[in-house]
Amino acid sequence: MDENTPHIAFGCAAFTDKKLPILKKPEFLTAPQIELSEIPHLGKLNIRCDSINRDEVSKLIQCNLPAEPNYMSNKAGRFAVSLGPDEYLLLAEPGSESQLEQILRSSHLLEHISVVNVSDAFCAIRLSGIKVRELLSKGCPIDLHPNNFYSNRTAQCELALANVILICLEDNEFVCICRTSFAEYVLDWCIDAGQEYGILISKKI
Amino acid sequence: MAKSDLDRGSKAFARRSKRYSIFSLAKHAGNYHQEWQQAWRHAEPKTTYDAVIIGGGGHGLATAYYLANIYGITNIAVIEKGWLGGGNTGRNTTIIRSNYMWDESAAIYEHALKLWEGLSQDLNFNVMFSQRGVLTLSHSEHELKEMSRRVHAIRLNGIDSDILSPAAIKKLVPMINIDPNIRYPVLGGFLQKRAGTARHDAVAWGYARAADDLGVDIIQNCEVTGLRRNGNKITGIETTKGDIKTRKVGCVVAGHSSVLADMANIRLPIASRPLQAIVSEPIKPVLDTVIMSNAVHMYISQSDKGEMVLGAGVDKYNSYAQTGSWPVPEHMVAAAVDLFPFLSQLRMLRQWGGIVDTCPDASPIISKTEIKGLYFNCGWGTGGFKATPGSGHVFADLIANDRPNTIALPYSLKRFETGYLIDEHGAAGVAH
Amino acid sequence: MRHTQSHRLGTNNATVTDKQKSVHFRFDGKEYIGFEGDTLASALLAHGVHLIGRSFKYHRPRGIFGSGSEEPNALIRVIKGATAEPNLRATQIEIYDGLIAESQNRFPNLKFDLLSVNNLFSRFFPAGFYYKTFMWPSTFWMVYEKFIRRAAGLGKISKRHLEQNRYEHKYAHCELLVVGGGAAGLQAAVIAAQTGIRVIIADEQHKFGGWLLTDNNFNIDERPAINWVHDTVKKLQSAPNVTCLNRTTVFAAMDDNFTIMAERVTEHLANQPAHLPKQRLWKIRAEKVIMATGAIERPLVFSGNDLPGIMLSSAIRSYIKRHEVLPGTRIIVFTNNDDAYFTALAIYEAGGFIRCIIDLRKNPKSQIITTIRKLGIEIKTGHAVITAHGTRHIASVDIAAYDCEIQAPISDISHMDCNLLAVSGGLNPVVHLHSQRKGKLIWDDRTLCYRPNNSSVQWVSVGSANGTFQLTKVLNEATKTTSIIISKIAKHYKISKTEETINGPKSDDSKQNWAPTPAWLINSGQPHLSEKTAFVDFQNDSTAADIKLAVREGYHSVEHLKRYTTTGMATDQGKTSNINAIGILAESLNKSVAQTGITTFRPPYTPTSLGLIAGRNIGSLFDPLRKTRMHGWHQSKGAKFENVGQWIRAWYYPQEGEEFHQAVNREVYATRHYAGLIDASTLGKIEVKGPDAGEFLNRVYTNNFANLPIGKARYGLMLKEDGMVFDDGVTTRLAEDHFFMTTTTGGAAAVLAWLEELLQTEWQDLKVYLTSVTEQWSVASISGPNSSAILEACMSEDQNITDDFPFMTMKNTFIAGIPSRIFRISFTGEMAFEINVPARYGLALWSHLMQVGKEYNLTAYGTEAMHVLRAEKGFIIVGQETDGTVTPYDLGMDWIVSKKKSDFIGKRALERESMNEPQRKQLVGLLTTDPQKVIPEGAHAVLNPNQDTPMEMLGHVSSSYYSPNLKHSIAMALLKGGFNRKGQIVYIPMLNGEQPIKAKIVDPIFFDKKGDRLHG
Amino acid sequence: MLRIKCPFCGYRNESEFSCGGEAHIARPSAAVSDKLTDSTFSEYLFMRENPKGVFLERWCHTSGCRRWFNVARDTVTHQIYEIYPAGKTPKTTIGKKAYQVNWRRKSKAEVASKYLKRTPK
Repeated sequence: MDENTPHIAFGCAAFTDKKLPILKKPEFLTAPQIELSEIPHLGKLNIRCDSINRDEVSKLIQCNLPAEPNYMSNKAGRFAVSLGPDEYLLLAEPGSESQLEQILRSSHLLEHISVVNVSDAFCAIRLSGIKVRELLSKGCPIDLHPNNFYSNRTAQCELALANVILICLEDNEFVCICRTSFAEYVLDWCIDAGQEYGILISKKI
Repeated sequence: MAKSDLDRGSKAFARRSKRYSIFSLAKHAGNYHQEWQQAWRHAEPKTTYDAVIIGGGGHGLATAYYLANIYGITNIAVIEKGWLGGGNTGRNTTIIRSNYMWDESAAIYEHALKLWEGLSQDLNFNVMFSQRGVLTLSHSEHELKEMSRRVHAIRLNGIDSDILSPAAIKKLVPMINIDPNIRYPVLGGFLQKRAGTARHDAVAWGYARAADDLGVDIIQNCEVTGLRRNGNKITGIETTKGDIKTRKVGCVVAGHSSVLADMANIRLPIASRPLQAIVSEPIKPVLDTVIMSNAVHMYISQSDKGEMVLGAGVDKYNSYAQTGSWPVPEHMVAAAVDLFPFLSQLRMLRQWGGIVDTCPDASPIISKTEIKGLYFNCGWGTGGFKATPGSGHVFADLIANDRPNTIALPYSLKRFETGYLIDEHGAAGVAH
Repeated sequence: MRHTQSHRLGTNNATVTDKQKSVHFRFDGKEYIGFEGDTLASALLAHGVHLIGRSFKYHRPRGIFGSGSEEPNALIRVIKGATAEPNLRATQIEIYDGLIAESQNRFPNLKFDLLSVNNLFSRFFPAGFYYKTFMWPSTFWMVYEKFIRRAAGLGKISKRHLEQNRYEHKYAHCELLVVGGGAAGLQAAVIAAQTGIRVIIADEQHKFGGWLLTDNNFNIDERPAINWVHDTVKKLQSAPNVTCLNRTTVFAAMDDNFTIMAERVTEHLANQPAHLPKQRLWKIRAEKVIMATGAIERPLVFSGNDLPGIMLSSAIRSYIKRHEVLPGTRIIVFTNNDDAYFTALAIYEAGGFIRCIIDLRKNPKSQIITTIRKLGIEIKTGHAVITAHGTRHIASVDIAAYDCEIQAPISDISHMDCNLLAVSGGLNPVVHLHSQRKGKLIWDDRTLCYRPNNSSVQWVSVGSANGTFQLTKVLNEATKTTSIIISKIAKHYKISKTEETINGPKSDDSKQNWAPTPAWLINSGQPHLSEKTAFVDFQNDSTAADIKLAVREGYHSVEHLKRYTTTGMATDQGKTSNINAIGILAESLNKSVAQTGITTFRPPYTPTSLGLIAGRNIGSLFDPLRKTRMHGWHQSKGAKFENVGQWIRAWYYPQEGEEFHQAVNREVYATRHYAGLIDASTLGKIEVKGPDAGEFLNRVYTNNFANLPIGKARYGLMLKEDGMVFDDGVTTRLAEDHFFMTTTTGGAAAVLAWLEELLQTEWQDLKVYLTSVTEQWSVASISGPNSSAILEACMSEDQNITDDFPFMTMKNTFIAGIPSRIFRISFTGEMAFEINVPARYGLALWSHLMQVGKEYNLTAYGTEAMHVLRAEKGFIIVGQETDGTVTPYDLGMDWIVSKKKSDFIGKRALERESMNEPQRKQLVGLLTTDPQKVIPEGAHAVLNPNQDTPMEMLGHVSSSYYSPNLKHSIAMALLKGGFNRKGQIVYIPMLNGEQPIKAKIVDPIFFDKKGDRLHG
Repeated sequence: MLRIKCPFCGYRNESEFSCGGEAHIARPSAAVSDKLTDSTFSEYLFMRENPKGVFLERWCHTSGCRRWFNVARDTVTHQIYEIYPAGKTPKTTIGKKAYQVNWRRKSKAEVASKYLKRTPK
């Protein structure tokens, strides 16, 4: 049976009544300065393990679990985000999560670690464009200055009234991960806050 | 008991010359108001009193007044570390109501409300008790059920309360937004018509003036630095203006109860938290009722001066700073603008915070302590102002007779041992 | 053009107004012309319009008094479409084409205001008069109040108003925030900017420069000050590390330099671009803050000092220099300090005629005074204005020699006519932000003002905000202070150059001896006559007489004074009145001003838009609304929804023409007789993993979980430490060290937080990991006789689902090819299966089940039917049968409280005196004698319905429904000593006056007591 | 709005945190609390230190890493003197003093539960 793909958009069935793409921009602008889209079905694993097992787990998933807070390591399309002293979020290519889960579950480490598939519990939203930092700063209290929040920096923080995991890919490219049931809110908020700069909500990825 | 005593009215201002009235006003106008007497004497402490009340806020002054007026104990001092009514009395949002769910709460708040209804005349000081009604909104099916439970209990307790439909609410409060499609739509509400507001400063001043007339010494700018005890008995207090001998000490120091308890080495189940409020610039009347909403954590009324007065729940951490944290007013304003869109034309004039002493069960403590002659009246949380006369009266009764009357009994410190709590959390929400 | 700009100067060097561009606007219905850069005040003054409002209490005529946010009088209403903003200051509104402004608090019009009769009776309205009367008859206050309320209040709002504007919020971070763009602020910012740290500089006005825009005849580094301003601003604007914000008011300074400011982005424009906000709220976290907020001149207090045509000396100078408007022709200057002489000079240079300068000081000496003397302007030293006369505008003044020591006139009074009076009582540093941060203030007896003690490491005040008024000193102070601050944070921010510069640029400002003479109140011969027209707080009409009355009546504390007379409580928060009031209070108490003290300033510095504060957090963005993956389907089937916490859930699915109860009855009936399907996705779900998982659950649930076999599920009850029921749910053991916990929808977040708290703070020795998976799984729960048949029809392999699938176990399998976790548990008492699938398949699963279920009469049911179904079985709902005051014993659930376990949360509390007291409220069932009569939920039960109030209540009805299966109304209630009352009759009084409902207390299980139906 | 340094995430706004009230309240397990009088037990359950001055309290970075930690904060000035791990005692002089002067250090409930902590599960 197929996944109900039309309903995956931004993690929320209700979103289907919003027709994509959505473009909001001031007349004088020729092109929107912010683009927003979902990264559908991105594999997400919540990994709990203390520092002793970090290296072994890293080997098994072929991606280093970052030792430092607020950082992300990435290798071959896999991203490991640090969430806490003993907690990580592994982002992997769609579909690979169950296999990774198996690898870890079958490892002898299992009794010392916890690995939970949260692919459907969270929604990954990509934000790009020259005004992205401006947009985020309307609802995100952390210091987003390029000197503080640059490529591979991550933060768990507030975005307006939602809690999100913010990831900086490139200077003007971010990934915002939120609980699926908050995705519609985050989206509506971005559409409203983005009008000032011109924002395009697209399906393409 | 209590009520019948009270019905005899006030013994204050036997001498007509001191009474306030339209005539006295006219007479004094004749000589350019040069002859008005002091509202109360600026007394210096004597060495001995029959009883000392620590705390010159509404509750403390009321206690002194009733001790003098009903129990004939006039050799009393009220000790205030700053200026009269400088604590929560002068910082609250002046809401007065008695529509509480539990019997124990209904009893004390209704006792207070009955006293409010004659207070201006008792004190010969217009406290501007305005029975404009308090309307509490419901925004979900669950809240409607809670409301039904409360209203049934309130009515069977003999207290007025009516359930209103959204349409009826719109009629009563034309400026409210009852659009069913907003995030927290107004699904209904209940109204206590006898509830309302009063002029907070006037309450402190009125009680002070009346108590003073009955012989009570009111001592400002005098801080209590220690409590004197002989074994298990209170023998006096130490202050910045010298020591005072007394056998009975009543502590009514909202915002500092734990500090005083520490002096007596007593434990209280209290956390002192900031409670914030804001007012807008004054405008011509647009809102004649007090509106409260627990779901969105906001309440609003319009003062006689024309200011819109807004408040919310307490801040989340202990503080004695009398300032609050910005997210609270920001949220309360958003909630208010959502329910009353016209507000977005207005501007915030003042933001401030008070210190409220909160109990685990959101109900106050009116209690003897293990130390004979030491009494505490505290823990009113966000709901103290409305109780002022009732609290003052039952506390006076406790101090005079050294035993709690039926209204005060449930509010003993003991309840935190036995577990007979009066949990107003579920029932009260924003407990103003 | 009917209205000529009679008072506009011919010259062309205004520092703000641009005479090339004219602007049309309306005030009180009349058309006027001004220039770009004008404020409404300067533009009206250009036409000789002074009278602009009526006062709060006595409705006295009032004119423009100041030139900025200190303005107490010129409050007006600006109308834009359906919006009307009351109480805006004419001195701050920039005019634009089509601006429509109205005066306030007058009826029928400004020139003739009916309520000005109050003025005649002012004698009967002294401070606090309302405390002394309106008390008889006792019930009449509400009547009096109606009139008092109507008379009070300033502006009117538009009741048709619907917000059209956008308001933005923005977080910002910087190493240095400079508040104020005057000489001190600009210099501080420029010094800091060189080091490369992030600097934000904000100024309230639309042009940077502060008082240099007015005192532009000074030189800085041998160039006109104004050029220095232009160059400095250019430098700052071109620096990448500096954010320059004009039209931006810093209104709140809070803990750890969290500083909030309001930027007026487009409200000064005739047509606002749709994509831009009207205002933007900046929430700044600054490492350090420099408060260069300047100073405000205070008036002198004498009889009639509130007449239109009497203005602050500094304001007049500003109108001349910034807008080239000279608001009078025959001018008198009244001062106790040097600053007013610069106004005199400005007036002279503008070709104005100065009748004379009246200086309270006996024989003041300074360069500027000499200059003025040389110009042949008459100076009367040791003199005072005793009274000002005029009806709607100042016409003349009484002057006499005056002795500030004995505070009395010492000569006969002479009369002098004029149409403009400039008053100057000294300067008040703007210490509001410092005071908001709980910074202490020091009274300076030489400069007669309160200034900050500057003892904080987080912020510092410089320039006139710090009581430093001489320009060269100001520039030096700003330079030195800034470089010190930077050197302090240098290490942390790897700052390049940090040598301490001591001296700023030189200026030729000649305000050497800044020492005003104290004169808080100018006494006439007969104080009782003069003092009641000697105004201290103009807006609230509080006078010297009011203050003295307050003192007489014992309101000695400065806070009592403020509250009794309302001095300083108006919309200007006493910017011009506070210090004069304190001065008069101090004199009446024979204390020094320092001893008298000062009230603390509260945010905001100036009134701040509520629309701005709300920002975009209103409407649908007020609070996130959480929906399940099946929400779309529910919607398409016309479901009605209810909010449960942040979630929105299907409540019931009305069919064509069905009422609420009909729909619910149908859903309940169908579920019992065929099958029903409910969306249970919102239930909280937590993965509990780790070697100590079993032990952990043992400690948080009242019953035993350590011994739960793998693959089995168990219902658990959670208490808080006080023994009260906190949450419940079914938890299943997936592996030795792995559990899957479910919680209530409303409790999910609280439970996870509580469990994490215990693990991290209380039981750090336990090896357990918790992960919320609430949204990972979509849940469809199917119950009823046909449920197993429907499932089988969905299963690929053809097998009987009920085989080897006993009650309270779980299975991993595929349904319609979807990987599923199926739990055989039941909240309805029917055979039921809770199907969990990865959320992405949620809707697919649901649609498929409904599709296949058609021929089995599968009916979708909502939360209401679910409530009825569980009530028929006597199952509790946490939050409905419980309210934080209910123990497991009260619910009759002793069976779930383990006696064996050594410990669990709440165990000890359950043993307290009150917990086993027989008169506690206990859960029972109620059957109404009239089976059709449904008791309203929340109603209370009594034994005797005819007793008087307050009634003896047994307790309340927690759940009540009509059971279509029993054809009988059923209810649950929590009643005092309920367990021992089974069989008793109780009465439930109605609110609507109907007869009390009669009911019998019974066991709360109404349907299938044995529970056979679970097994089909 | 306080600025709190989360031991893991670094400086964040107070709004991202929740406050858990008084720190260092040892929980007497039933084994111990059974022996405690209701009165002594209520010291654990309800009685709270509420100082006007330095307060040792628990905070959780709710909107971030969800980790609990302890803070020594002045309830009058809001100045934060020390941030230290949950389950540990303060290191700074100010923090240590606040820890020692707390009446709870003499409370039967705490003494008893301290004893239990050492006994094996």
